[in-house]
Amino acid sequence: MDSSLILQNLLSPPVLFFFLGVIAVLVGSDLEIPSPLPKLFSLYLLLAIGFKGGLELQHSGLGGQVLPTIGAAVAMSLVVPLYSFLVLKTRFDGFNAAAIAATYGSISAVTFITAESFLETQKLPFDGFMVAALALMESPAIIVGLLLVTLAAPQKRPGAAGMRWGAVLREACLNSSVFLLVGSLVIGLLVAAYSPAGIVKMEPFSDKLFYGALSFFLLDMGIVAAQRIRDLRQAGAFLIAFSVLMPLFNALVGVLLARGLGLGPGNALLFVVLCASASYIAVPAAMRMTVPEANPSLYISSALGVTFPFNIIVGIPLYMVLVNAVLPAAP
Amino acid sequence: MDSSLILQNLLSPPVLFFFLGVIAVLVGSDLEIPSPLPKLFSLYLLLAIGFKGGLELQHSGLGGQVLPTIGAAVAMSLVVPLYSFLVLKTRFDGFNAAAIAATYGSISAVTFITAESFLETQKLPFDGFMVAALALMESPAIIVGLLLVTLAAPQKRPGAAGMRWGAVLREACLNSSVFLLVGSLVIGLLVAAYSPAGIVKMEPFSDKLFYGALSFFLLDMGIVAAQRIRDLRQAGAFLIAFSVLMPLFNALVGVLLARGLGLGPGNALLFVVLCASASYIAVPAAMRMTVPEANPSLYISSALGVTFPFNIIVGIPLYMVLVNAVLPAAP
Amino acid sequence: MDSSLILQNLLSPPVLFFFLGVIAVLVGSDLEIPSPLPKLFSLYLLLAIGFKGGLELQHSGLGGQVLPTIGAAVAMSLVVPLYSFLVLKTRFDGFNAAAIAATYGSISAVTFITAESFLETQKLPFDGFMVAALALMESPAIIVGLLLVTLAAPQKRPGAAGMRWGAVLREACLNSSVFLLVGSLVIGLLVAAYSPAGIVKMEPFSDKLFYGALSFFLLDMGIVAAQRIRDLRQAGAFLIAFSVLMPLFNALVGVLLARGLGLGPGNALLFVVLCASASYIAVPAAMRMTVPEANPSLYISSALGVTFPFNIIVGIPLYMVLVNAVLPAAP
Amino acid sequence: MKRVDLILSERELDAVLKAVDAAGAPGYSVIKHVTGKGPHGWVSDAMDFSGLGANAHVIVFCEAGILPKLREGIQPLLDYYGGVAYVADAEPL
Amino acid sequence: MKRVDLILSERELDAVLKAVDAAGAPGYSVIKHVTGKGPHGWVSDAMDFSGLGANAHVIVFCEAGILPKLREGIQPLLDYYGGVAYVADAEPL
Amino acid sequence: MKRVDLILSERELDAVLKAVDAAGAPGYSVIKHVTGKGPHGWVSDAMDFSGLGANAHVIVFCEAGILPKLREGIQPLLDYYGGVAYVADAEPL
Ligand SMILES: Nc1ncnc2c1ncn2[C@@H]1O[C@H](COP(=O)(O)O)[C@@H](O)[C@H]1O
Ligand SMILES: Nc1ncnc2c1ncn2[C@@H]1O[C@H](COP(=O)(O)O)[C@@H](O)[C@H]1O
Ligand SMILES: Nc1ncnc2c1ncn2[C@@H]1O[C@H](COP(=O)(O)O)[C@@H](O)[C@H]1O
Ligand code: NA
Ligand code: NA
Ligand code: NA
Repeated sequence: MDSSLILQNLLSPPVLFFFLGVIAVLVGSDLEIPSPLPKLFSLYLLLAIGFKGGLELQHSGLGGQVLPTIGAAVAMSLVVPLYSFLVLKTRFDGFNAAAIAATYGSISAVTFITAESFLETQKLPFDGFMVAALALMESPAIIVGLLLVTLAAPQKRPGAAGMRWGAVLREACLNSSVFLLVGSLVIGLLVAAYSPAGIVKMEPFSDKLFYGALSFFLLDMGIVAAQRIRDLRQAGAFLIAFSVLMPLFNALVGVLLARGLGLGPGNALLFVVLCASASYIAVPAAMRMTVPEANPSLYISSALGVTFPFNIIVGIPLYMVLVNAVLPAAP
Repeated sequence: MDSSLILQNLLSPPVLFFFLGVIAVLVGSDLEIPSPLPKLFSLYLLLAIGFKGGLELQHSGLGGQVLPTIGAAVAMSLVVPLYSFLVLKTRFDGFNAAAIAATYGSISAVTFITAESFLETQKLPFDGFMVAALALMESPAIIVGLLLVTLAAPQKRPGAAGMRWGAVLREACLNSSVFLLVGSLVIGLLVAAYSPAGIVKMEPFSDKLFYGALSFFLLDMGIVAAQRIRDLRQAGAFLIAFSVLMPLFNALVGVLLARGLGLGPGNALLFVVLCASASYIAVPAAMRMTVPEANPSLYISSALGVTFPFNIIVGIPLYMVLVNAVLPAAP
Repeated sequence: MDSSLILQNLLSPPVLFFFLGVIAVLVGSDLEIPSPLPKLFSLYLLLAIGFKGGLELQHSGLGGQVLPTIGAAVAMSLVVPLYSFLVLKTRFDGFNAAAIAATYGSISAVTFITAESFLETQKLPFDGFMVAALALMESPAIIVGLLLVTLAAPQKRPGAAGMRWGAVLREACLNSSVFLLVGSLVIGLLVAAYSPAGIVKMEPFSDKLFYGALSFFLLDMGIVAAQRIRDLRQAGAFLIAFSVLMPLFNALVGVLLARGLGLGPGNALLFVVLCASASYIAVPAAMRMTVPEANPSLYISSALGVTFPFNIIVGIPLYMVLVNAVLPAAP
Repeated sequence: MKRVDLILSERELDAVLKAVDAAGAPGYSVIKHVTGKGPHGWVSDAMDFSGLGANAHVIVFCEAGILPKLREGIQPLLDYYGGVAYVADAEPL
Repeated sequence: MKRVDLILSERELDAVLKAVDAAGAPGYSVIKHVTGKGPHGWVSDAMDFSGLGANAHVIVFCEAGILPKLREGIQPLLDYYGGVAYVADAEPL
Repeated sequence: MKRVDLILSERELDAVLKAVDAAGAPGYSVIKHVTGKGPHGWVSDAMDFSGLGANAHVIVFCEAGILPKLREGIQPLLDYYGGVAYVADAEPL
């Protein structure tokens, strides 16, 4: 079953378009998706995933596994940066170690969306509250990252005039991707509760178009990820190894937590993907502003150039195998 | 019924996304929809509303209420600027009074579209010829505005070399939003008459996607409208009051006209919305070019920062209540 | 039947929106579709046409008419530039003659797509392998064009340091439109073979939206083509005549080949359109880089300002008449 | 040689370019989507969807001799509609 | 008169514009989506979708007198976050 | 210090930036989507969808010493493909 899952994932349109983008860069084609078109797709995907998550969350409510799962997700986003930092600090200075650590504590919405698409083709159900978990894992990781910076290197920062904590917290909690995701989730909730006529009318936009838009966006992600490959030489073997091994380790922790939480296989896969993925949208933007001492090519290349392709291509089906192995067989 | 209509409107996806945009600005999120993405949505909405209007107009023909209604709409776009000007002239110079007056004589296509969506969720029918009325109300208001300028302040304009009337008329009648709306309407008419196969093939694009695209665009409108709130201080209490009371007065005139014309409740609501809305697309662009002496932040802030949100949020359901109260009960 | 076909084509949404764009420029409206929005639509159309072609190619396989047809298409893309060059050389220097010749040897994907839409409204079937023919006709024409330049004017080029053939071949074979078309075709093939679940999920994006997106894009093409009309004066009567007569001649050659290949009417029309159309996407970009001595306004205006509108408006139905006349009646 | 920098609303761009051409400039370059602040307040590109546009930045490299004609054609436009124009020295590389 | 050119990350644009305003400049113009290379490496717009942004180019025409205050407000930002600032002469057209 | 302004087709941008790097410039900034007019006619961004692109504006702040090498690397490209290059004085703020 293992290799067939990997093959099925490899040959799905989103992953194939990701490959096409990678190949475009490798062979030197001038294919590019000019700015701000990728932004259109990333805004759309966040809006749609949030809205759909809200619709489903309204049906499932906040009982049962919902709050424990969200709590566990937030806990992971606080803990992963801590042990990542300890590992990274052996090779990098405090600024870079903290920035990379925050990146791995946070999540990749695109990886999550690709995992949802994978589950749909596998006909495995999953719940809307997982989108809430997704939305709530971004900010804590950013804040832990900044705490690590102040702890590890407080005295060396002449420029950081008193660490404008207000701006930092706003960036952590209100950056556009978190804001749009949470906002669309709440809108989905409200619409499902009070104006069900709106659900059907939104569907062609927020639901039907979703898979194709994801494929188109992954074409661009393939281009951008492949452009980062050059930076990897600068990053070095240690960081490349970290970018594959840390997600695997986090996936292991995640699958055990999912078992403990009693999640079904669909939700369990999404939970594992949240733990194993690294942010290349909200966190880099926040780190660029708040920790300019860290080198962006390190934290972006590792999350976008290594971890993201790894998760998209082999990670998701691999984690599915893991979930099937660790979770108790369905009754 | 009143408050439930308002609530239903408030909790529809388009209005909720408008709120989300407003909140983004108020809390200081960096959410933005970068240029030219909003242009994509505004072009799309104009094209789709025109095309759908044309399809329906072909079925209804030009008989019955059609020509009287269109005539009344054009008359309103000529008269509203005149009495608005008299009111505004008590506080503003001729340039600003004329520019704001033209803004209120003209219409807001997005408000109209949102009202159509509201009617659809209320399952109330309306006719394609209302789109023709929409298209024909923009240019007269611009021309009246410019006539008011030349009447009120002809001698003070050294720079307006002979008021290049050719350019002014072209701007009034052929500006991109009027042109695209009228052009798409004619295309809809022709397609409905001669190539019905095209209707079905356009539907997923021009019809199914419409509601979602409107919601997405209103997210941006919320952002842009909220950014205008700061300018309102400059505008002052008089203009803010004008921006709420003038639409209400125009709505009253509109509902009486609608009763006189014998319109059904759907068409009547759209007619009222045309009277009560103010332009922030075609007219500001025309005024910026032809009356540079007027302060754009006055006419844009009042139309986009006050009247538009007012109409979208409470105006539309309020006008519905008004329509239900004034129109004779259906037999 | 003839005139009714032309009328049906004229009154289809894509062609009407093309006209709307042309009229916008002629009457001086400020309607424009700002960059990079047209790129979004051109990327989308190439991706969708490639993907759909790949899905169909997987079903038809490579047997029967497939390889001979593709071979004949490639042969046309090699031969057309040669005889075009001989004709053009009577009036233009070697650089311009070669660049225009390459343009006519290559193809216009948008014309092809419009022809497919025409066939769909005529309910005439066609095969996915025609997209492969489309994809394979672009590069050979570019290479022949550059060979003609080196043959016709090798000694006069101080700046072309050794004619960097590597860069030239990469530009010819890996330019973004060829790359995206071929890549999407291969993805379509793989998805059809190995992950059929992906077909249904892609459909709303790649299939349902197609016709509307084509119409929107043709609105822009109408604007851009009409802006080229001014350049035609510079081009002169000879080039204008060439831009109409050469496609007609190529269409004649094409229809005879189609008869010889035993193609059905749908595939035959597409084959004729490939022969008769001229490139204004990939070839100009390649020529600008590799033959800067040639005047872009000549080869772009003739392909985009004359041949493209001619094909879209009267060419496609005319070629259909030709196909019906030349092909043996269906049994 | 001189370098002239003009910054003005996109709405007036066509008229200004016509004046630049008429003054005999050998060429010019245009950057659109420029935002900014000046005596008339803040100009953003948030209203771009409405055709209102932002500012444009026009760069002209030309001989000093054409400056008077350039000034004559452009100054009335800038005075009426707003915008700035500055000159500096520049030499071909 | 002077012409000041500032090139810096879009993320720090707001802070820099505040400093320009505070220094008393009569206006400024901003071009976004600028890419480039400097001591901190290559800046592209490929990550634009993430809110990371590219660089911005700020042009300020002002009297020489405000340069010291401009320098004082901007130099710390450029030192900490990166970016360049140059001054040249310019005269009104 | 010197300020160099290069305006040329986006298609040749990579080659020009390579030459700027090779000349030893400490950095550069690039603005794309520039339209304009020059000896070779009008360049718009209407054909952007085709990969033909518009012009790019490259700004280089550098020591006067590297100008000869810059000229040597760039002039042949501008002569063959078109475009302009100008130098002016500039001082760090
Ligand atoms: N001192 C200045 N420095 C740079 N740009 C300016 C300056 N003053 C005005 N501008 C630009 O010119 C535009 C129009 O100015 P105005 O209409 O005169 O306020 C502004 O939006 C700015 O982009
Ligand atoms: N010498 C230079 N000439 C022109 N632009 C420069 C130069 N140095 C740096 N820049 C611009 O300033 C940005 C930020 O520079 P930095 O963060 O100091 O590397 C770069 O990405 C370039 O766009
Ligand atoms: N005198 C000039 N001033 C400003 N920009 C120019 C000038 N001449 C040419 N250009 C720019 O350089 C580009 C290429 O010029 P060319 O290919 O030589 O016609 C033009 O499209 C303009 O953007
Ligand atoms: Na994670
Ligand atoms: Na009105
Ligand atoms: Na051809």
